[in-house]
Amino acid sequence: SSVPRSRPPVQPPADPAGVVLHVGDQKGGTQSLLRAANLLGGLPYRIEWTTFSAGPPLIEAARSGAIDIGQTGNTPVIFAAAAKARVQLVAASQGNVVSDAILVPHDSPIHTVADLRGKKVAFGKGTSAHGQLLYTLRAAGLTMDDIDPSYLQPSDAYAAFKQGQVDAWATWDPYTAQAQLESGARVIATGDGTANGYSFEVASNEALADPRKQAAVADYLRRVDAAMRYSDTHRDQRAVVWSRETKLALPVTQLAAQRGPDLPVPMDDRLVASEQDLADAFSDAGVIPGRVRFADIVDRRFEGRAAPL
Amino acid sequence: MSTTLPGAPARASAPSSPTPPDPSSGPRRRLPTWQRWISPVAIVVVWQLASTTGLLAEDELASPWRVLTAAWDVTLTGELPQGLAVSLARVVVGFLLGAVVGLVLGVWSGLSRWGGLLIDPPVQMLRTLPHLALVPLFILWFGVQETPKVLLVALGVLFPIYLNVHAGVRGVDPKLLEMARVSGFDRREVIRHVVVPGALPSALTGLRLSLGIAWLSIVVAETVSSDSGLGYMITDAREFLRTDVIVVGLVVYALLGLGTDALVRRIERRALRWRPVLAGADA
Amino acid sequence: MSTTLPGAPARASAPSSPTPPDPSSGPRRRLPTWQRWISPVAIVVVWQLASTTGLLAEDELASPWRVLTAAWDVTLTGELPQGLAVSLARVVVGFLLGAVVGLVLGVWSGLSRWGGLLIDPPVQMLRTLPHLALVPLFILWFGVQETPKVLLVALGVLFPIYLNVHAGVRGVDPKLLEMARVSGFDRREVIRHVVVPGALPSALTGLRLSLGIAWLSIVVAETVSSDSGLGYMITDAREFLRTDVIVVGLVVYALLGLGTDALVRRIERRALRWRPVLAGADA
Amino acid sequence: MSAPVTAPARVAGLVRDFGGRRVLEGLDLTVGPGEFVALLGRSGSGKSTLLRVLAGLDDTAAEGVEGTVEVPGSVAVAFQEPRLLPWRSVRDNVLLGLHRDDAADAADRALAEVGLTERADAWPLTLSGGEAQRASLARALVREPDLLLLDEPFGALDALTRIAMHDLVLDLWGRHRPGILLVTHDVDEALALADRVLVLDEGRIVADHAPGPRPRHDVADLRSTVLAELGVIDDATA
Amino acid sequence: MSAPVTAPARVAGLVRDFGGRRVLEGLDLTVGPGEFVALLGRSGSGKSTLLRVLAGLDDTAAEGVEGTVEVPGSVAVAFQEPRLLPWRSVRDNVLLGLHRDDAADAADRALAEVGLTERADAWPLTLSGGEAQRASLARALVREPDLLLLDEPFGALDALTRIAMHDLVLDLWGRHRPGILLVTHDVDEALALADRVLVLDEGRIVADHAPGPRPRHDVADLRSTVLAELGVIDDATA
Ligand SMILES: Nc1ncnc2c1ncn2[C@@H]1O[C@H](COP(=O)(O)OP(=O)(O)OP(=O)(O)O)[C@@H](O)[C@H]1O
Ligand SMILES: Nc1ncnc2c1ncn2[C@@H]1O[C@H](COP(=O)(O)OP(=O)(O)OP(=O)(O)O)[C@@H](O)[C@H]1O
Ligand SMILES: [Mg+2]
Ligand SMILES: [Mg+2]
Repeated sequence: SSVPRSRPPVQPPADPAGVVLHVGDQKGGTQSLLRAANLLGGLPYRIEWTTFSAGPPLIEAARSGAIDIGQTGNTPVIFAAAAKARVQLVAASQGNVVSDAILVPHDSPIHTVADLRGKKVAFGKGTSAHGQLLYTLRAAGLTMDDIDPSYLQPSDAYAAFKQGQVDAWATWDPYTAQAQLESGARVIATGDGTANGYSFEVASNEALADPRKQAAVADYLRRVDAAMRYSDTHRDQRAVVWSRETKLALPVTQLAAQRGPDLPVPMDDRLVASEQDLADAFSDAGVIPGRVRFADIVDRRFEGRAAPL
Repeated sequence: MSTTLPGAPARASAPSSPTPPDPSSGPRRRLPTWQRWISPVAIVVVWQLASTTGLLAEDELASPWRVLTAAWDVTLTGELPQGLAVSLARVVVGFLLGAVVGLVLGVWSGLSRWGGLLIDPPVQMLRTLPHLALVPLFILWFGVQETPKVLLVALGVLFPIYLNVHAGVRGVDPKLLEMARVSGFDRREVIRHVVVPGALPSALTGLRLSLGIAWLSIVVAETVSSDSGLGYMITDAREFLRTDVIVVGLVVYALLGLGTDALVRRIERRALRWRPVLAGADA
Repeated sequence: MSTTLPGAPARASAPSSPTPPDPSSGPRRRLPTWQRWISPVAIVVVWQLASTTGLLAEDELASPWRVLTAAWDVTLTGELPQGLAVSLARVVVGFLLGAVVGLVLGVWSGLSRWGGLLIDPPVQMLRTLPHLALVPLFILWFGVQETPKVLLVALGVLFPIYLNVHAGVRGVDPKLLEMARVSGFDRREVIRHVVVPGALPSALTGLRLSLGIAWLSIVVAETVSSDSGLGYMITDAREFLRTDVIVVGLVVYALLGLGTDALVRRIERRALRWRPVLAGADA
Repeated sequence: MSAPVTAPARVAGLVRDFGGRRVLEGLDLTVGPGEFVALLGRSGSGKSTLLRVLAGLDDTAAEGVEGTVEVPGSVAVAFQEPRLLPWRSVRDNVLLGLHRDDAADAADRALAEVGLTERADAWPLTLSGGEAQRASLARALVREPDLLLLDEPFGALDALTRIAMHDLVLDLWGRHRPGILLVTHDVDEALALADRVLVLDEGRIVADHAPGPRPRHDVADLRSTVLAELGVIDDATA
Repeated sequence: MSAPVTAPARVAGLVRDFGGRRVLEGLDLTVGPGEFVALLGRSGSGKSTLLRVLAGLDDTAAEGVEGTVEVPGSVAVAFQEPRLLPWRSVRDNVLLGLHRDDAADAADRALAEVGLTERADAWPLTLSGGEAQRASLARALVREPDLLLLDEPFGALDALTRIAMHDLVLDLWGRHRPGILLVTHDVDEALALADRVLVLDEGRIVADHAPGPRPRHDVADLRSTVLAELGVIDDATA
């Protein structure tokens, strides 16, 4: 593989003109964000979008150089670090943590996190909900061993949740909003005070090794920054676009959008520590083998260059 | 002692043009029958009845009517027709690739002892590899564009074709192979006139299976970075819990299954028309 | 004019016990050959060489040696042996269910005209339904315990068995069916002695395919709320980007494929021992 | 077995049409109770076609078949090709479908009679042409039917074996008195064995001879007549 | 075609063993250039087995086969069963594998000669037994080989058709002078057609007769001799 193993050095400034930037995206993700903010015009390079269903396959693609950059949540990047994937985290953003919720059916006898003891809880293994559940349980003095985990991806989990096959479901928006609105699900805990709500831009080492692509990445990051801020101030518009792209009912996306979008944050020590803590929690839970040094894949060099447009 | 057969006309009158055989096997040959529609229609009717009477809750399975509406929606948005077109292109390319490779390998390993000894074991090993597990490796090796998708389809198609062709070739009547040998058939003629027609019924079963599997594979293949295609439409609907759209996808697949079947039946009817319809066949 | 045949001994000496046939078809019958190991071993050797020479980067495909180490790890943790055991149980139950249903439907629709007309179309429709899309519906209908998993396996197994049995039954020599009819065979005897053996080669191909598909289905099935099983091990490894464990899974699958194949070959050798080994067969 | 008072086979006005090709055109034939009928006819004249209809394999309900066919009793057929189940031993081929208490014994006896004891456990595909034909004959004879249809059952046999098989058929006939319809190309055979010798031509029975009481020593004239009906000028008389 | 100076078939010490069952035990046989040899023998005596070896279908390299087999020229075979490709028309069955410029014409001519012009476009499975046999014969004859192996090619034919086929074989033989090995059960046929009449028994050639120059009118004695060798007491002389 031509993908460099270690972090490529900072390249001399170059002209990104003519470069094709392969960007990985998820449905209703960055592309729609940029389009809504009208920031896709006048690019000196060309963007080729590739859509992924989730974070892990996006990282799979990034580490083989199949894509240059793409956004993913706070948990898949930990596995990327554990797998020593040839990628760098070049930017971070933080969203509301209210939507990272643990849900129960409206008529459930469960009211507090402590009530979850011995109960069947659905969540996707290795998703951000997994991490959030780890935290929430820990805060309530419980561990994973105290509950009966049912590993289900969101779609399957929702089906099982509606049929009463599981007692609780740890998930995120727009699923939280959908479950709340469609089946009256009750929130017994949110990520407030526990989850960190980070998302990361994951860049392939291969892209960073190319001066012109590096320049394109820098420019792209600037635009994403701006788009997030725009979407924060245009939440209704965001909900409409979101609904159109995911075919979720408008009220669902409106509820999700009102909780606030992701906003850029610096990758400071607090962020690294928080992620390291999450990684350790996964290590402790035996989900990943050994210890992970999260800082190894954090590449802060683009933050200075990602000045606002 | 010199006698002429009544049935043997003068030599000159023997037609020498190689016209296709049109044997008088009679008008008993079966046509596509409307009766084949009885059970599909019955299923839809029962389904609709169960839905209207509430026996089948709407959130367990959307009613045919609601599925029809959803189908209309995704048709209007262009999602379904475009998805079909995109997937079709991938399926066709992948299918051709896999079918050709499967056919060649199957004939080869079926015909020659060493071919069988060398080709068969790795194929038997590879054929159980799960697509879902191959996806990450395929991304690593072939990126995220069309190549891995087409290859996944090809891989899915290859094995049923291979296995059925191989078995068909092995099952070719050895008496006919012997006849071909002593009648001066060259290798090409043996394959074309003895092996291929002899293996055809089995190969057609392989074709049936593999056409089905081609469409199944595309669902997995389109989880690799795509934003269009029938498979994508289904995974996407699944992601966002649109049960009705999932069912639309399933119905489209069922129709594709029926279409495939009709196609293969056609080929079958043409290719096997030498089989006389005997009374015993319908015991 | 009354003559006795030299070959016909006195009546009394005719053995009347129905001993199994042991025909003198000669010692040419092929035994399991070591040659079948040539290509699998060659593949592993080339793979290891490509890895050691660096031609194949370690993170594109782990070397056989590293895969072995990873396999040892997951064996020590119990993940692999337990996973295999759990999956095996699911596969066996699902396989039996699917195979029996497929067999019965295949024989039925192959033998009777109405059976074919009524059974065949819905089966042709259902067989193209993608497992991945069925998962949410199966959860709705059958929950998240063992039932949906076993049913997904059964569904995967059903169709290759059905299609191959159906085709095999349809391909049974009608002359033999006629013979059975005029020789007083009852329906059970016709099925047992004419239809089943006649359809067997094709059915065995179906068996091969379906055993493979059973293992493929378990990967999808075990995405439904499971925390053990071979399929789970693979999806889990994928989730955590553990390429080496994925490859361990793939290798286990390949071995399962070889094992399955060896099993079916055994059955085949026994069941088809009436086929004389003729010279023409190895052209 | 029904009492042999009704004719085991009666056919009237039988027409068999293969998509425009008329093979049988209003054929009439009765095989009386216990009667041994030989059927001669040119290759392709429709002998096997007639036997198929009598065996109930071509239904008069089916397209292309017309006429009256009455076969009230049980039937056994030795087809023109042996039609052995390749996956069952020779013995099983004789045995299967035989629902009698002494089926196994009867099968072994029949195999001994056709000289196949030694090959009883062989797979049919390893038999020689004549051996297969004898196995098929044994299968038909052991069934002791009301109507026995034999389609060139001795065609692949050498002179000696053929004589032994003649004896076998005559023996069975003497014991059970089935109606027998024997298709053969050997005029001598027909004249030696049968009560009546029929010639099928152009879709109809065109000649019906009774060779007279047995043992028959002088049938030379009749032989010439039949050969002439088959289109051959007999050297011996010519 | 090779010049007919070397024997088209020579076999010495041929042993054929089917897993312990010895069918041929040191058989010697030479078919001279342009020689017409008839082979008689009881059912199961190994005639077809011998033909298979001569046709190169049972390699002497294979297990169970021993001895010297020399067949230098081209061979054509009419097997005991017709072995027609069921998925090709009758014409194609004669035609395929025939690599000659006038192959199509030759095939049609051959079909006309065996009386199958009318059925040339039919599927083989719709042929009558005798028609299929004639198609198979036409396929062998049209190849004009150096060695022609005919395994009971007239067994399913009526007297008239049989005579016509005799003429056909003699005609081809006269024109191209192949070596011919004809397996038959009909002693008269063997005596009428062949230069030499052989009897195969217990795995060896036990008798070798030359009926003398043609046309042959009085072969009655030889006929009785051969029949006796086959185990039959001839009625005519007895
Ligand atoms: N593959 C085989 N395995 C075992 N025995 C065999 C095999 N082929 C032939 N035989 C036996 O060898 C003997 C000779 O067979 P062959 O076919 O040569 O007889 P044949 O002289 O042609 O007889 P027929 O006149 O009946 O055709 C027979 O007893 C037959 O059963
Ligand atoms: N299924 C069919 N379709 C078309 N033609 C057929 C079919 N079956 C038989 N025939 C034709 O009908 C005619 C009579 O066939 P049949 O088998 O009855 O002849 P046969 O008298 O038994 O001849 P043989 O002595 O050669 O066996 C033949 O010309 C044959 O080609
Ligand atoms: Mg006939
Ligand atoms: Mg023979």
